[in-house]
Amino acid sequence: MANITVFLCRCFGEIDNAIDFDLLRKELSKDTSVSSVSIVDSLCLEADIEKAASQIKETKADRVLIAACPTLSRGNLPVDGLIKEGIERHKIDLVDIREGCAWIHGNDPEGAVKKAKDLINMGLAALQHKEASKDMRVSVHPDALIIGAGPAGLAAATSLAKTGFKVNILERASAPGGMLRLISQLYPTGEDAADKLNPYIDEVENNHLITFYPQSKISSIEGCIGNFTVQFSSQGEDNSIQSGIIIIATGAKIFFPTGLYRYGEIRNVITQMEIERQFLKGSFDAKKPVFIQCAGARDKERPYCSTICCPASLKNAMRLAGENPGSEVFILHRGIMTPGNVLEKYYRDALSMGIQFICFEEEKPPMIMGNDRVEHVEVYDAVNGITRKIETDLVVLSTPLVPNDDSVRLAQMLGIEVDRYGFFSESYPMHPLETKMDGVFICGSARWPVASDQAILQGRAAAMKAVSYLRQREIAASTLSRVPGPKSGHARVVPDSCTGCGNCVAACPFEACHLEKLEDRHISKVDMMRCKACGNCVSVCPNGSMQIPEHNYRMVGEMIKRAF
Amino acid sequence: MNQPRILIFACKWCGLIGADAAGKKRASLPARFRVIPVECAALVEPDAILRALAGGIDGVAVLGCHSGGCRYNNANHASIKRFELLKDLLDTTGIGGERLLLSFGTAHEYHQFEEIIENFFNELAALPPLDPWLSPFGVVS
Amino acid sequence: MAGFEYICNRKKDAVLVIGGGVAGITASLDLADAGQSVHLVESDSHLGGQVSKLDKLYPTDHCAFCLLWTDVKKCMEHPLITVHTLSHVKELKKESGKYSAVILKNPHYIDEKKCIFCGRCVEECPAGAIHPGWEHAWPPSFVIDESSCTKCGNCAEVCPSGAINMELREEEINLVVNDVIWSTGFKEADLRHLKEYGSGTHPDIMTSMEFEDWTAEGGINKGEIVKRSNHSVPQNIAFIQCAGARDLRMIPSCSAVCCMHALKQAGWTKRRNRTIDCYIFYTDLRTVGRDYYRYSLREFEGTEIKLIRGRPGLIHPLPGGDGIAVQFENTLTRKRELRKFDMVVLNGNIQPSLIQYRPGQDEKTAIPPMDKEGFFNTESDETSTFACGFGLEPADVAESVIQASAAAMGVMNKETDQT
Amino acid sequence: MVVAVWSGKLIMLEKTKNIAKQILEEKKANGVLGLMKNQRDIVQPHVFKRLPELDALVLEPKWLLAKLSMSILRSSPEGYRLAVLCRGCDERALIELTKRNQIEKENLLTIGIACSQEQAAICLCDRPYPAKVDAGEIASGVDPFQDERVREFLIGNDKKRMEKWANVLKRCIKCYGCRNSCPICVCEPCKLEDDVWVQRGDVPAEMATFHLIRAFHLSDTCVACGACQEACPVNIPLLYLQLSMRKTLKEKYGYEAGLDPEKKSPILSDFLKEPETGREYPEWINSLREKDGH
Repeated sequence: MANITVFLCRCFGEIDNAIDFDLLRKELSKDTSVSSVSIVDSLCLEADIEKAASQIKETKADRVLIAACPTLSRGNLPVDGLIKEGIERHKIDLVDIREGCAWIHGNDPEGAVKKAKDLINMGLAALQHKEASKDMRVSVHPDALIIGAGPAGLAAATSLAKTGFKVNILERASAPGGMLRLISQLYPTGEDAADKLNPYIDEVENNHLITFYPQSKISSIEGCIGNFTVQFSSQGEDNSIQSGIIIIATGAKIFFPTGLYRYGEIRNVITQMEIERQFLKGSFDAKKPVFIQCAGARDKERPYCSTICCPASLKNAMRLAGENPGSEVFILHRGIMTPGNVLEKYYRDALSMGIQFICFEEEKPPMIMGNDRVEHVEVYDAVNGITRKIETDLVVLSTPLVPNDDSVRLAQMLGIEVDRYGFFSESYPMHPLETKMDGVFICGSARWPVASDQAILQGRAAAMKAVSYLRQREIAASTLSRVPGPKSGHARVVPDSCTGCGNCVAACPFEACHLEKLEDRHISKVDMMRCKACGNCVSVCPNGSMQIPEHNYRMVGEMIKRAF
Repeated sequence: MNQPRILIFACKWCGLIGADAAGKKRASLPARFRVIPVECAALVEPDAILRALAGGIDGVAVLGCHSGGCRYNNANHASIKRFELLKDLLDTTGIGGERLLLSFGTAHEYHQFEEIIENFFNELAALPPLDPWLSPFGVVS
Repeated sequence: MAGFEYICNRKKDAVLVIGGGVAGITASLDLADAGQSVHLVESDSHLGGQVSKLDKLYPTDHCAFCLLWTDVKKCMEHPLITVHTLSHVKELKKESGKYSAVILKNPHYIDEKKCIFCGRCVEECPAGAIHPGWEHAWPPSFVIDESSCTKCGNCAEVCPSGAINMELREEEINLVVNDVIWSTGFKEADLRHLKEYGSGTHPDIMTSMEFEDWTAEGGINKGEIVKRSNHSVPQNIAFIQCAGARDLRMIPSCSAVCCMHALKQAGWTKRRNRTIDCYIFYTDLRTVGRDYYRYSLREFEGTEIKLIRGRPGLIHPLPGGDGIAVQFENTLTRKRELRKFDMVVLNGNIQPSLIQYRPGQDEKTAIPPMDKEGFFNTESDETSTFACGFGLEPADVAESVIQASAAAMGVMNKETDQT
Repeated sequence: MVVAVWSGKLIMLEKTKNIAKQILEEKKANGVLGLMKNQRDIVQPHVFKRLPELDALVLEPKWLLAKLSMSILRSSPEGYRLAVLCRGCDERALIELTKRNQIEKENLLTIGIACSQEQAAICLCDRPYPAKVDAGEIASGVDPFQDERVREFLIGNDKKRMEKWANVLKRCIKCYGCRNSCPICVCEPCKLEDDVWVQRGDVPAEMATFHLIRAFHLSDTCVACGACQEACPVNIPLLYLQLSMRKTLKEKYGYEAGLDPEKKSPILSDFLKEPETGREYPEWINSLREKDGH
């Protein structure tokens, strides 16, 4: 027989003003599962918690029911206090009779007493059926793995190495640098990309904590936070490393606007990347360049703004204007996207340099005129309401960044998600670098198109997020929670009754369930490190083989039966 | 006067916040509802709702977080289709899908909680009683 | 592995984080999770900053409090974070690589740890000076507004848990910290001296933060959209972008968040009341983040928000106080118009909250170098300043949070360098 | 006319026998599960292993073999392959069982036979043929919602329907025949035997739980074979309970149980991740009307 101690908190009269505690105590003492009922003044004060704890120890009560205010007020204080005193969490239950009863039904004392009695009854039922989930601890491999050696990846790697962690970097190309290697100068500082990159590359080469794997291709990723195992080949050699966390900094690729604005068909229609390549070789000769923004972006197919193309055009336009005195530079745009203080100033600089901006509409894109080379561009100037004919010798298309081809594959290996455009997506807006898989972080253009300085910032930020896990020797599954406090438990399979139907595997939003083949059938297994105890699997399990012990079906059923 | 009784499954991170706030504001609601806090709306088994209706509870409300606001990677939204089918079943049998209220992200303020519960009470009061469905031995009260 | 051990065992001098908004909270939590003790200073009574004053967040239309609340709670309960609310940094001096700080902590006359939120004090207060913090503030407790409190002591008498002590006085806390992270956030600039916006001339001409507060679901109007002048439903609302921003007279920079903010407000206005016509007067609709452009399309197409490219030249209350005249040129149709609006929301006039300070202006406070607009200038400072959030550059929640983590990483790396 | 029907049936039977023969000859399967008429004219399921046995093969009456094939396959040694003669509903049930990992796809062969128009009318079947038809003419489907008997139970105001159903379900003697005959019900133990969900010892069974939990559990797996109501000794029209749920799944989510072995049931996935983006919330959800989330 259960032996439950009930504490009724008066809350300095706030609760027993509306609820007759004597009546309640009388009713409760009839219940055979209740061993004692005590009325306390205020269970949230430390002294009272201690008193309660010693009383529990004296009476050797199995379980404790606290009827007080809800967790979101001060109800967590007695619960946490008792846990500190050594009472297990699943042996304590909290029933809210203040906000949910005394206060909300203050003008109906009869109803309030009835409700309080029912609520406490439900609490007693819950206590009798509550079980504790198992927890599990994983020892943390203190190395970090960074996929991609662009600015974001390099920043993350060097930050982590400086903090004292061993870092492995996998890079598809043969040298670090990513897209920064393809461009000459950075906006808005005008700094050489190489100058920005070199300190990082030096650090990668010289820091003994960083290992760089060029020309690598990942074949599989297994495991979970604390202990990922990655199989990959680098320079043709198969290899395998372990890591505690993974930072994805794979970047993005440039969209090639084949077919747009007669690109590929006519000479002198080039992309930003081509002009960058020219700049890397030296100066570039163009007297009347025309930049066209949003080539392939903000349209039906790619309905997003790629962030970096407007400032990049400003940069190249200013450079062309500066290097070719007397030249006339046009930027045809659909709204110049230069948010913030620095970029807005950059825009102003471009204006004062005499670069001409013409705003066009999506429906009326500029026309490239000319036979084998571009002669002029015809554009409807939306602000002035006239069609303008601009003579030109060079058309530069600003194309967006698009996700890498293998991003979906990588996402599947890691069990994370990509957004509708194909970039890796975060799972919760306040934590923009964290994915739905703990220990997998995203940064840089793999997450969303960003300029190199932002990518570096994100790389460092992702590294910071990683540190909090890497510094732990082991991680308990119950601490990997998305809510304040520890997880509410872990889903648990009853292997004898599991039919192996796979509903839980399909329904789990965190990919924590998988099927395991036994001799004659399949059964489901839950990976506790991934399970967040949302209970989706519980609701789709056809015969209740999947349960969250802290919220099992017996408890719910019994609570429902006692609700009125 | 029909005095309906309601069972509420409230997500701890949205609906329950509204319920608590309603208490803090001393909103005055009939004492004929009970709240069972759940981690996520996805944890509410449709069977539990049927269990409640069979036990003579007139209506069940599930209050969860709104789209994208779920702390469990949109687990709450997985439950929509389940409840949609359950409503069909309740409609078929004449119990009435109206007895199941699903609300996402609209109950996190005290007045919203109050409004939802008050409306639900009124709606349920207008429905025919569930008596024919309650088998003589199955009634729990 | 040396560094690894080092980090695990480090319990050295703390880091001071100034500003308890999203950026400050994130920076504190990141540092504390990495084993570093943190002092977090916030001038308001509760943590949360400007985000706690927002109703919804773009582009996911989350309730702002819901996102914030978890982290505020974690912050309040973290053993390595000491939170100083109602506090200011009075002195901050740099001495031999460290900072010595004096924090002026105003008294919380109501002890957060004891307040049971019963509200008896509110009933007894003759001056109406007691109110809860923000709607979902953590921990839930009442706050005494010192400016209207008469110090009568009635509240202390009725408080059942003895949480109120009117005898408390402000105290000074002396700290020695290794580093400082500035996450001071933004404030609204006063638009009154840009006469054309008519700010302050009519109750229905509001700034966007006022509008947010006025129409918030948890606010005084419970999410209803009504006029401030007579509580009737407006027929139309004009959202004026770049009010004071991208304007050399006031804020030369683009405030980066206001386009999306206006789209969000207009979208929610439409959602709550379809009959209200929403007009957004914009210069460039800057939608650069994930799903931002889509959000703008969706708000535009799905809810019939009218977008007008042009900045109004004059906003003036009509005689008799009924309505506001807005004169503008739609630069895409090149038509000049004069139109009557029931409400006008001015968007864009936000600037770093420390703009009136200047480095060196107050010798006792080592404010890092800033540019003319009040943004911290981290690059020029050799001793490396750590700043994040709107004080660093115009940033929305996601960017602020990233900057905060990056600043925390900066602190970590610097710490290691010294050893 | 009668002759034509007869000869049609004979051709179908011969065709089926030939296919079965071929399978056994080519050793594609170790046995063929079908119906056999024995010397005393009793029809019963039989695993045909030798060619001469096939003379006794018959196709009528409708007899669902899905669950039986599952037990045969489970108790057979590894590598045992079984060919099953199946009708539309039977094939769908087999697919559902494979989806739920009760049968291994590789061990199963199907010989699809189409049902006659009369059979379709009796079963109110909207798809009286398997996806893979080996023998028989495809009959056109019947819309169950047009049937008077069904309409009686689905039309009318709540109160009337409630009484109608309550009266029918009161007849229940809790024999569990509906569950046992269902080709998809494989759980052991079953929630219907747990007194948390269904009060034990009650006859008639607690209606709102016993019948509705059973019906709901089959919401996305029911192949509308009608085995439950055929098995019911007190004639409760149990199939009608499933119809509106099946309709919703088909119309809103384009899903029908047992059609596509690769397609997961929509009730397992996030509402926002439906293939058609921009899906509106159902009207009845009191919600912030997030149209498509992120």
